[in-house]
This record gives sequence, C-alpha cells and structure tokens, in this order.
Amino acid sequence: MSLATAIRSDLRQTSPPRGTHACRALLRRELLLAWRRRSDVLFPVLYALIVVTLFPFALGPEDALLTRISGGVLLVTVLLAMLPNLESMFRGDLEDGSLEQMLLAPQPLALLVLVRVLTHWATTTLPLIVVMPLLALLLRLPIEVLPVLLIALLLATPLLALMGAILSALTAGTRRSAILLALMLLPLAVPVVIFAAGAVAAAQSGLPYLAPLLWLAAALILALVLAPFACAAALRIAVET
Amino acid sequence: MHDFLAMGGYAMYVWPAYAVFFIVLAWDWIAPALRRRELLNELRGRMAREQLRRQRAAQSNTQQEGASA
Amino acid sequence: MDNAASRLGQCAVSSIRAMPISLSASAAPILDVQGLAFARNEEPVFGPLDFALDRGETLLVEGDNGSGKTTLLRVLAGLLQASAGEIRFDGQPLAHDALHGQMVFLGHQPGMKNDLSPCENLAFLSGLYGAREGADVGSALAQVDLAIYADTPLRMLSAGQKKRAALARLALLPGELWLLDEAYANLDRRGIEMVNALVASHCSRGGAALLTSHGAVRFADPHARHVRLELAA
Amino acid sequence: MNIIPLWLHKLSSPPVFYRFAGALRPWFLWSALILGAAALYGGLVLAPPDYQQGDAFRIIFIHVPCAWMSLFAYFCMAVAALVAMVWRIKLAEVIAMECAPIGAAFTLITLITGSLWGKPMWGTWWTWDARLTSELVLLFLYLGVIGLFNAIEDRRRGARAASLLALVGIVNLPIVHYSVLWWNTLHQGQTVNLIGQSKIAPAMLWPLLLMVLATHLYFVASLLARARVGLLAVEGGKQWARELIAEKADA
Repeated sequence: MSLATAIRSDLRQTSPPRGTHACRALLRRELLLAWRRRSDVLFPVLYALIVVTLFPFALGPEDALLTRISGGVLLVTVLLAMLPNLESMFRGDLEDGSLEQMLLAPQPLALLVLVRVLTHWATTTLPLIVVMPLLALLLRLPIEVLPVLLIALLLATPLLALMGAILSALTAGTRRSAILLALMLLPLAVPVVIFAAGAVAAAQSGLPYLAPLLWLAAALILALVLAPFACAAALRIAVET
Repeated sequence: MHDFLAMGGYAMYVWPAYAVFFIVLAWDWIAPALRRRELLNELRGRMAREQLRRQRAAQSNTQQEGASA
Repeated sequence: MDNAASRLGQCAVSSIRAMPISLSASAAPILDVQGLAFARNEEPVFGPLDFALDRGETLLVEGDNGSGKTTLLRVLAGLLQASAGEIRFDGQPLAHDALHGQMVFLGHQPGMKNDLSPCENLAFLSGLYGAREGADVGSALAQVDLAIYADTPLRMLSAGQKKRAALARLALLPGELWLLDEAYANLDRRGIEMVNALVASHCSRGGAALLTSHGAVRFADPHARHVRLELAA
Repeated sequence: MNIIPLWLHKLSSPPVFYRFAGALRPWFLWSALILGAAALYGGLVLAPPDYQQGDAFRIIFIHVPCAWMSLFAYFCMAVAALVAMVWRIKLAEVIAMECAPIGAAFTLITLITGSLWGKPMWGTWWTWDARLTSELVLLFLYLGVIGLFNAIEDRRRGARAASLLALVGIVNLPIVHYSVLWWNTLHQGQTVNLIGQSKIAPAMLWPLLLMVLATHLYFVASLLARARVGLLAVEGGKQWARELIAEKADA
C-alpha cells in the first residue's frame, strides 16, 4: 500500500502552480502571440487614422470647428477602433480549445481572465493611445488639453475593454456577433464616453476636469474587481456547447 | 363630442400617442399567441412523426415474426 | 470488490479484469458515475449511465458519431452540467474547483495556439497545471517523437504532428485522471502505439484514463485492464 | 421545510406553473382591461385640461405608467435572471427572457409618446433630455438581451447568457442615469419638466394611479401568457407537454 502511494505521488498534484505563476505563464503566452502577429497592431491605428482624416473633409478644415469637436471625435474613434478586437477577444481561444484548458486550470478563472483582458488591452489599444498625439494634431486639439485626453483614454479604454470582455465572452461562438456586441456595448459605453468626453470638454473650456476623471477611475477600479468574475461566468456559459 | 376629439387643438399628438399605446400592447399580446400556435404545430408534427416511426417499427417486427412462424 | 462495474440502459459493457493486485490506496474508485444523463434542448444525448473507474484502469468509451461521447467527456470534466445523476471523484461528490489540476482533459481541439511552437504551448500549459516530478517540456516532446519540431510553430505541422504535440502534455502534466477525446484521431500506427504506451504507463503508476473512440481503432494494448462502454446513437 | 419555499418549489415545476398561469391569466387580463378603461375615462373625459399644457397633458396617462413599467419590467427581469444564474431554475430562465419583450414594448411606447408630447411642449420631436436619453439607453439594453438570447442556438444556454447580460445591465442602469444627468447639466440642455413639481390635482391623479395599476396587471397577464409559451418551447419533449398537446388535439 505504501509502495502504491509512493508510486502515485508524482501523479497527484500536491500543490498546483500559484496564481502568480500561472499569470506569468499566461502573460508570456499572450505577449508571444502578440509578437508573432505584430502587424495586427497596425489595424486599429490605421482605422483611427482613416476616420480622423475623413472628418476635416466632411466638415471643412476650419480650425475653430475642428478644435471644438476634436475631443469627442477622438474618443468615439478610439471606441470604434476597439470594437473589432473586442469582438474576437475569445474567439480564437474558444475555437482551438485553449479556453477549456484555462477553465479547467487549478487557478481561479477570474484571475486568468483579468490578465488576459489587460494584456489584450495593452497589445491592441495601447498603440492607439500612443499615436493619439498625432491624431490630436490632425484635429487641432489644443496642446494643453492633450494630457487630459490621454489620461481620460488611459482610464476609459481599459474600462471599455473589461466590459467588452464580458460581452465578447457572451457572444463568443454566435453568428453576427459583431453587430450584437456593438448593440450590447452601447449602453455600457454611454457613461464612459460621457465622463471621458466631459473631462476633455471641461479642460478645453478651462473648467475643472478632475471630477469626471475621478469618476472614470472609480469605475475602472470597480470594473477591475467585478468584471473578471462576470467574464468568467460568461466564459463558462460559452464553452457549454 | 367634436370638442373631445379635437383635444383642445392637440388631437394630432394625443390620439397618435394613445394609438401607439394600444397598437404596441396589442402586438405584445398577439405575438406570443402566434408563437404558441407555431410551436404547437411543430410539436404536434414531431409527435406524429415519432408515432409513425413507432408504428413502422412495430409493423416490421410483426412481419418478421410472421415470416419466422 | 467489483472495480469495473459498468452497465445499465443503453450501454453494453465488457470488462476484463486481469491485474491481481490493487494499486489503489483508498477504497473508493477514482471516478464513480451513477445515473448520469445529459439532455440538450430536452433531447436526450446519452444516459442514464452507471460506471466506475478504479485507479490503474482504462475506460474506452465507444460509439458512433453523435452518440454523445464528447458530451460525456465534457460533463465529466465539468464543462457541462449533467441533467441527472451523480459523479463522484475519489468518493467525494464532484466539486470542480477541487478537481481542477487532478485531471488532464484533452478535447477535440488541441487546446494549443497555432502561432506558437509545441515547446511554447507546453510551457504555457505547465505554467497553469504544473509539471510532474522529473518531467519537463523537452522530455515530453521527445516521448511523442516531436523533439525536432519543438520550435516550429504549430501551424507548420501536419495534423498528426499537431495531435502528437497535444498528446505530449500527457507526459508532462500532473493529474490522476485523464479524459481524452478521440485520442487516436489523425494518428498513424506508431502514434496509436504511443498513446497506448502513455496510457499503460499512466495506469501502471496508479492513474486512470478515460478515452473515447468512434470504434475505428481497436484498443490494442493487451496488458491494460480496461472497461468498454458503448454508447448507442 | 418552510411552507413558503415548498410551495414555491412546487410552483417552479413547469407543468404546475403552466396550469397555474393558464388559470390566473384571464383574471389579470380582465382586471387590467377594466381598470384601464376606467382610467382612460377618467383621464380623457373627466380630468380638466391642464392650465399650462391644455389637453396635451393627457398623454401623461399613458406616458408615465409606461415609463414606470419599462423600469419595473427590467427590475423583474434582473431578479428572475439572478435566480436563473444562481439556482439554474428553468422557470426563472423562461420568465427572465419573457420579461424582456414586454419591457421593450413599454420602453418603445414611452419613447414614442414622449416624443409626441415633446413636440407641442418643446417644439421638437426629440431632445437629449436626461430622462428620454436614459429611456433610449434602456431600449438598447432590452434589445441587447433579446438579441443575445435569440443569437444562441441552445435555448437554456442563451437564456443564461442573456440573464448575465441583464444583470450587467442593472448595475449599469443607475450609472447611465446619473452620468446622463451630469452630462445634461454640463451642456445646459433643456431641463423642461413635463411633470411639474407642483401638486397634481386629484382629478388627474386618480386616473394616473389607476392606469399604473392597470399596466402592472397587464404586465403580469402578458408575462404569464409568454411564460406558458416559453415553457412549452423549452419542455416540448417532456411527457406533460405531450399529454397537453394530445389533449388539445382531442378537443
């Protein structure tokens, strides 16, 4: 009997890898994948560039008008440029079965989801924020407003990514998921856009802009805590095929 | 009566509002009834198909028994 | 003790008990399934099924396409919730959070990324699940004859090689219970023997495995104790 | 076991609920129709015209009850969705999913009647007023739930996915409301209060309250009718459904 237990000891898991260890493995995999498909980074950036270039043609090149609308246009452009990537966030994982492997892992799924969403944000949306000064220049955003816009984006886009991740998990594996995701994201995006654009507009007209930014930060913290659990629940539903 | 229908000049806003109220709620009431009829037809069809299959199976069984006897 | 009880309803079972000694330390079978059934949209997919799997045993689930083999495996893995019945793991009612990490599940899909090499994929898996003592990615790939492709992205490999890359986890990850869906699919004769060898060595060390097959490949290892479970369509 | 949970447990069995709902439905419908008729008579005939808005204010008798119902239906959906997610009760899944179209219908009525009321009062069909905007967002929430439920082939899986979305939505709803209020003050939009702050006259109040009651009763009646169909769709293969269909065929 003791022999048998000794033989078996290497099969039985005494202590599974800790959460941090698993997170590091997931982070490494996600970054590797992003590196292998590094040209994909350009798509949202190009999309945003195209949209921003079209606005002056549609509205006329008057500086005053462009300055007035630039904050809102840039925010909505970023939101729209995020959509295709959000939609496919879990599709690959669902199709090749790696989602199941994450679900069955000994670590809490919510933790893995959090790492997954944040790396997804960093590899798909952060490049958009990096080129934002250029886009702001094209739309004549006043230079002193640019930091507020960047902070608003740095708070708003992870928030949208976390909420989008829930919806992406819910629509994974359905037909017409792109339009469905947009429909479902709109109500969630409304407060985010209001506060982010509100901060930029306030900064532009010389009003205090801290309050909306703090609201965004509070919402981001709330989403960081709650969204991974909702997303994990949605993923468990998604694999039930 | 004419005054009532005229709604103090606001007839073209008040009456359409009430019409929308009734039309949407009527649709809300009829839609599940239609769905129910469709569903019942479908379920009935499924049951009929199953019964047919069972009858055929029973027939072929009796035929086989007849042949062996 | 009847360590390979498996019958009822639609499943025909033949059990071969050959091993004389029990490796099992605890009396309870590693997997004990009673009255397990699953229905999708009220259409029964399989069951009710009763069977038990002891340590050192292999259960081969056979059935035609659409007979519910994959569904059974997903229910056992906890990815799907059964409509009726009970699953006991090691004598305890199944609580999936506790079970995770004591089970290796390999579904239809490889669970690996096409853009990554077998080596990178396995490193990720062992990052989640840990590694058996003395096992590492290199030796696991060597066991499935894939050492020379260790750094080739999965998308460049053939279907059989991909399958082997997926199977390499069996030589790496810890876990007493293996749930392998279509483990023989896409494999040549040597590959099939390789799977059998992996399963046999796992069972000889006190593990247990549950494999599905659509019946095209016969379980070829004469030394394994195994139970066969046939699912009717 | 407590009597009430036991009773609830029995009621949550689909065949029992099916018969129960079938028996209750006409009562709710008829009381809704009678109360609604009384409310309409009171609102359209008996109530005097408003001293500011004239007869246009009579839209209040449908606009306000429907606006309340649009939120009430969402609340009911969220409660049923929570029960469905936590206890996986089939009836709760069905009820949550059947609340959505009724709620969407009430939201649609609220939006259209609000627009019809706004035209003579504000001189425009649509204004980005806080209340109307929130209502529009609510409509999108409903459409999302309905769309997701219909996009997933497996009914129960679809119901649970859409239930989760409904729960995300109810967390979001107050945030939307306050953000829209804040946005409105920021942009100094119209803050015309259709329903004045002043006390509402009793002759206007009782038809309004009666209509509120009537719409609640109608909601229950419609929900019962829809839940019956939904249960039949989910449980179509079960014995009780077969017996029921056979009974129908004989009759």
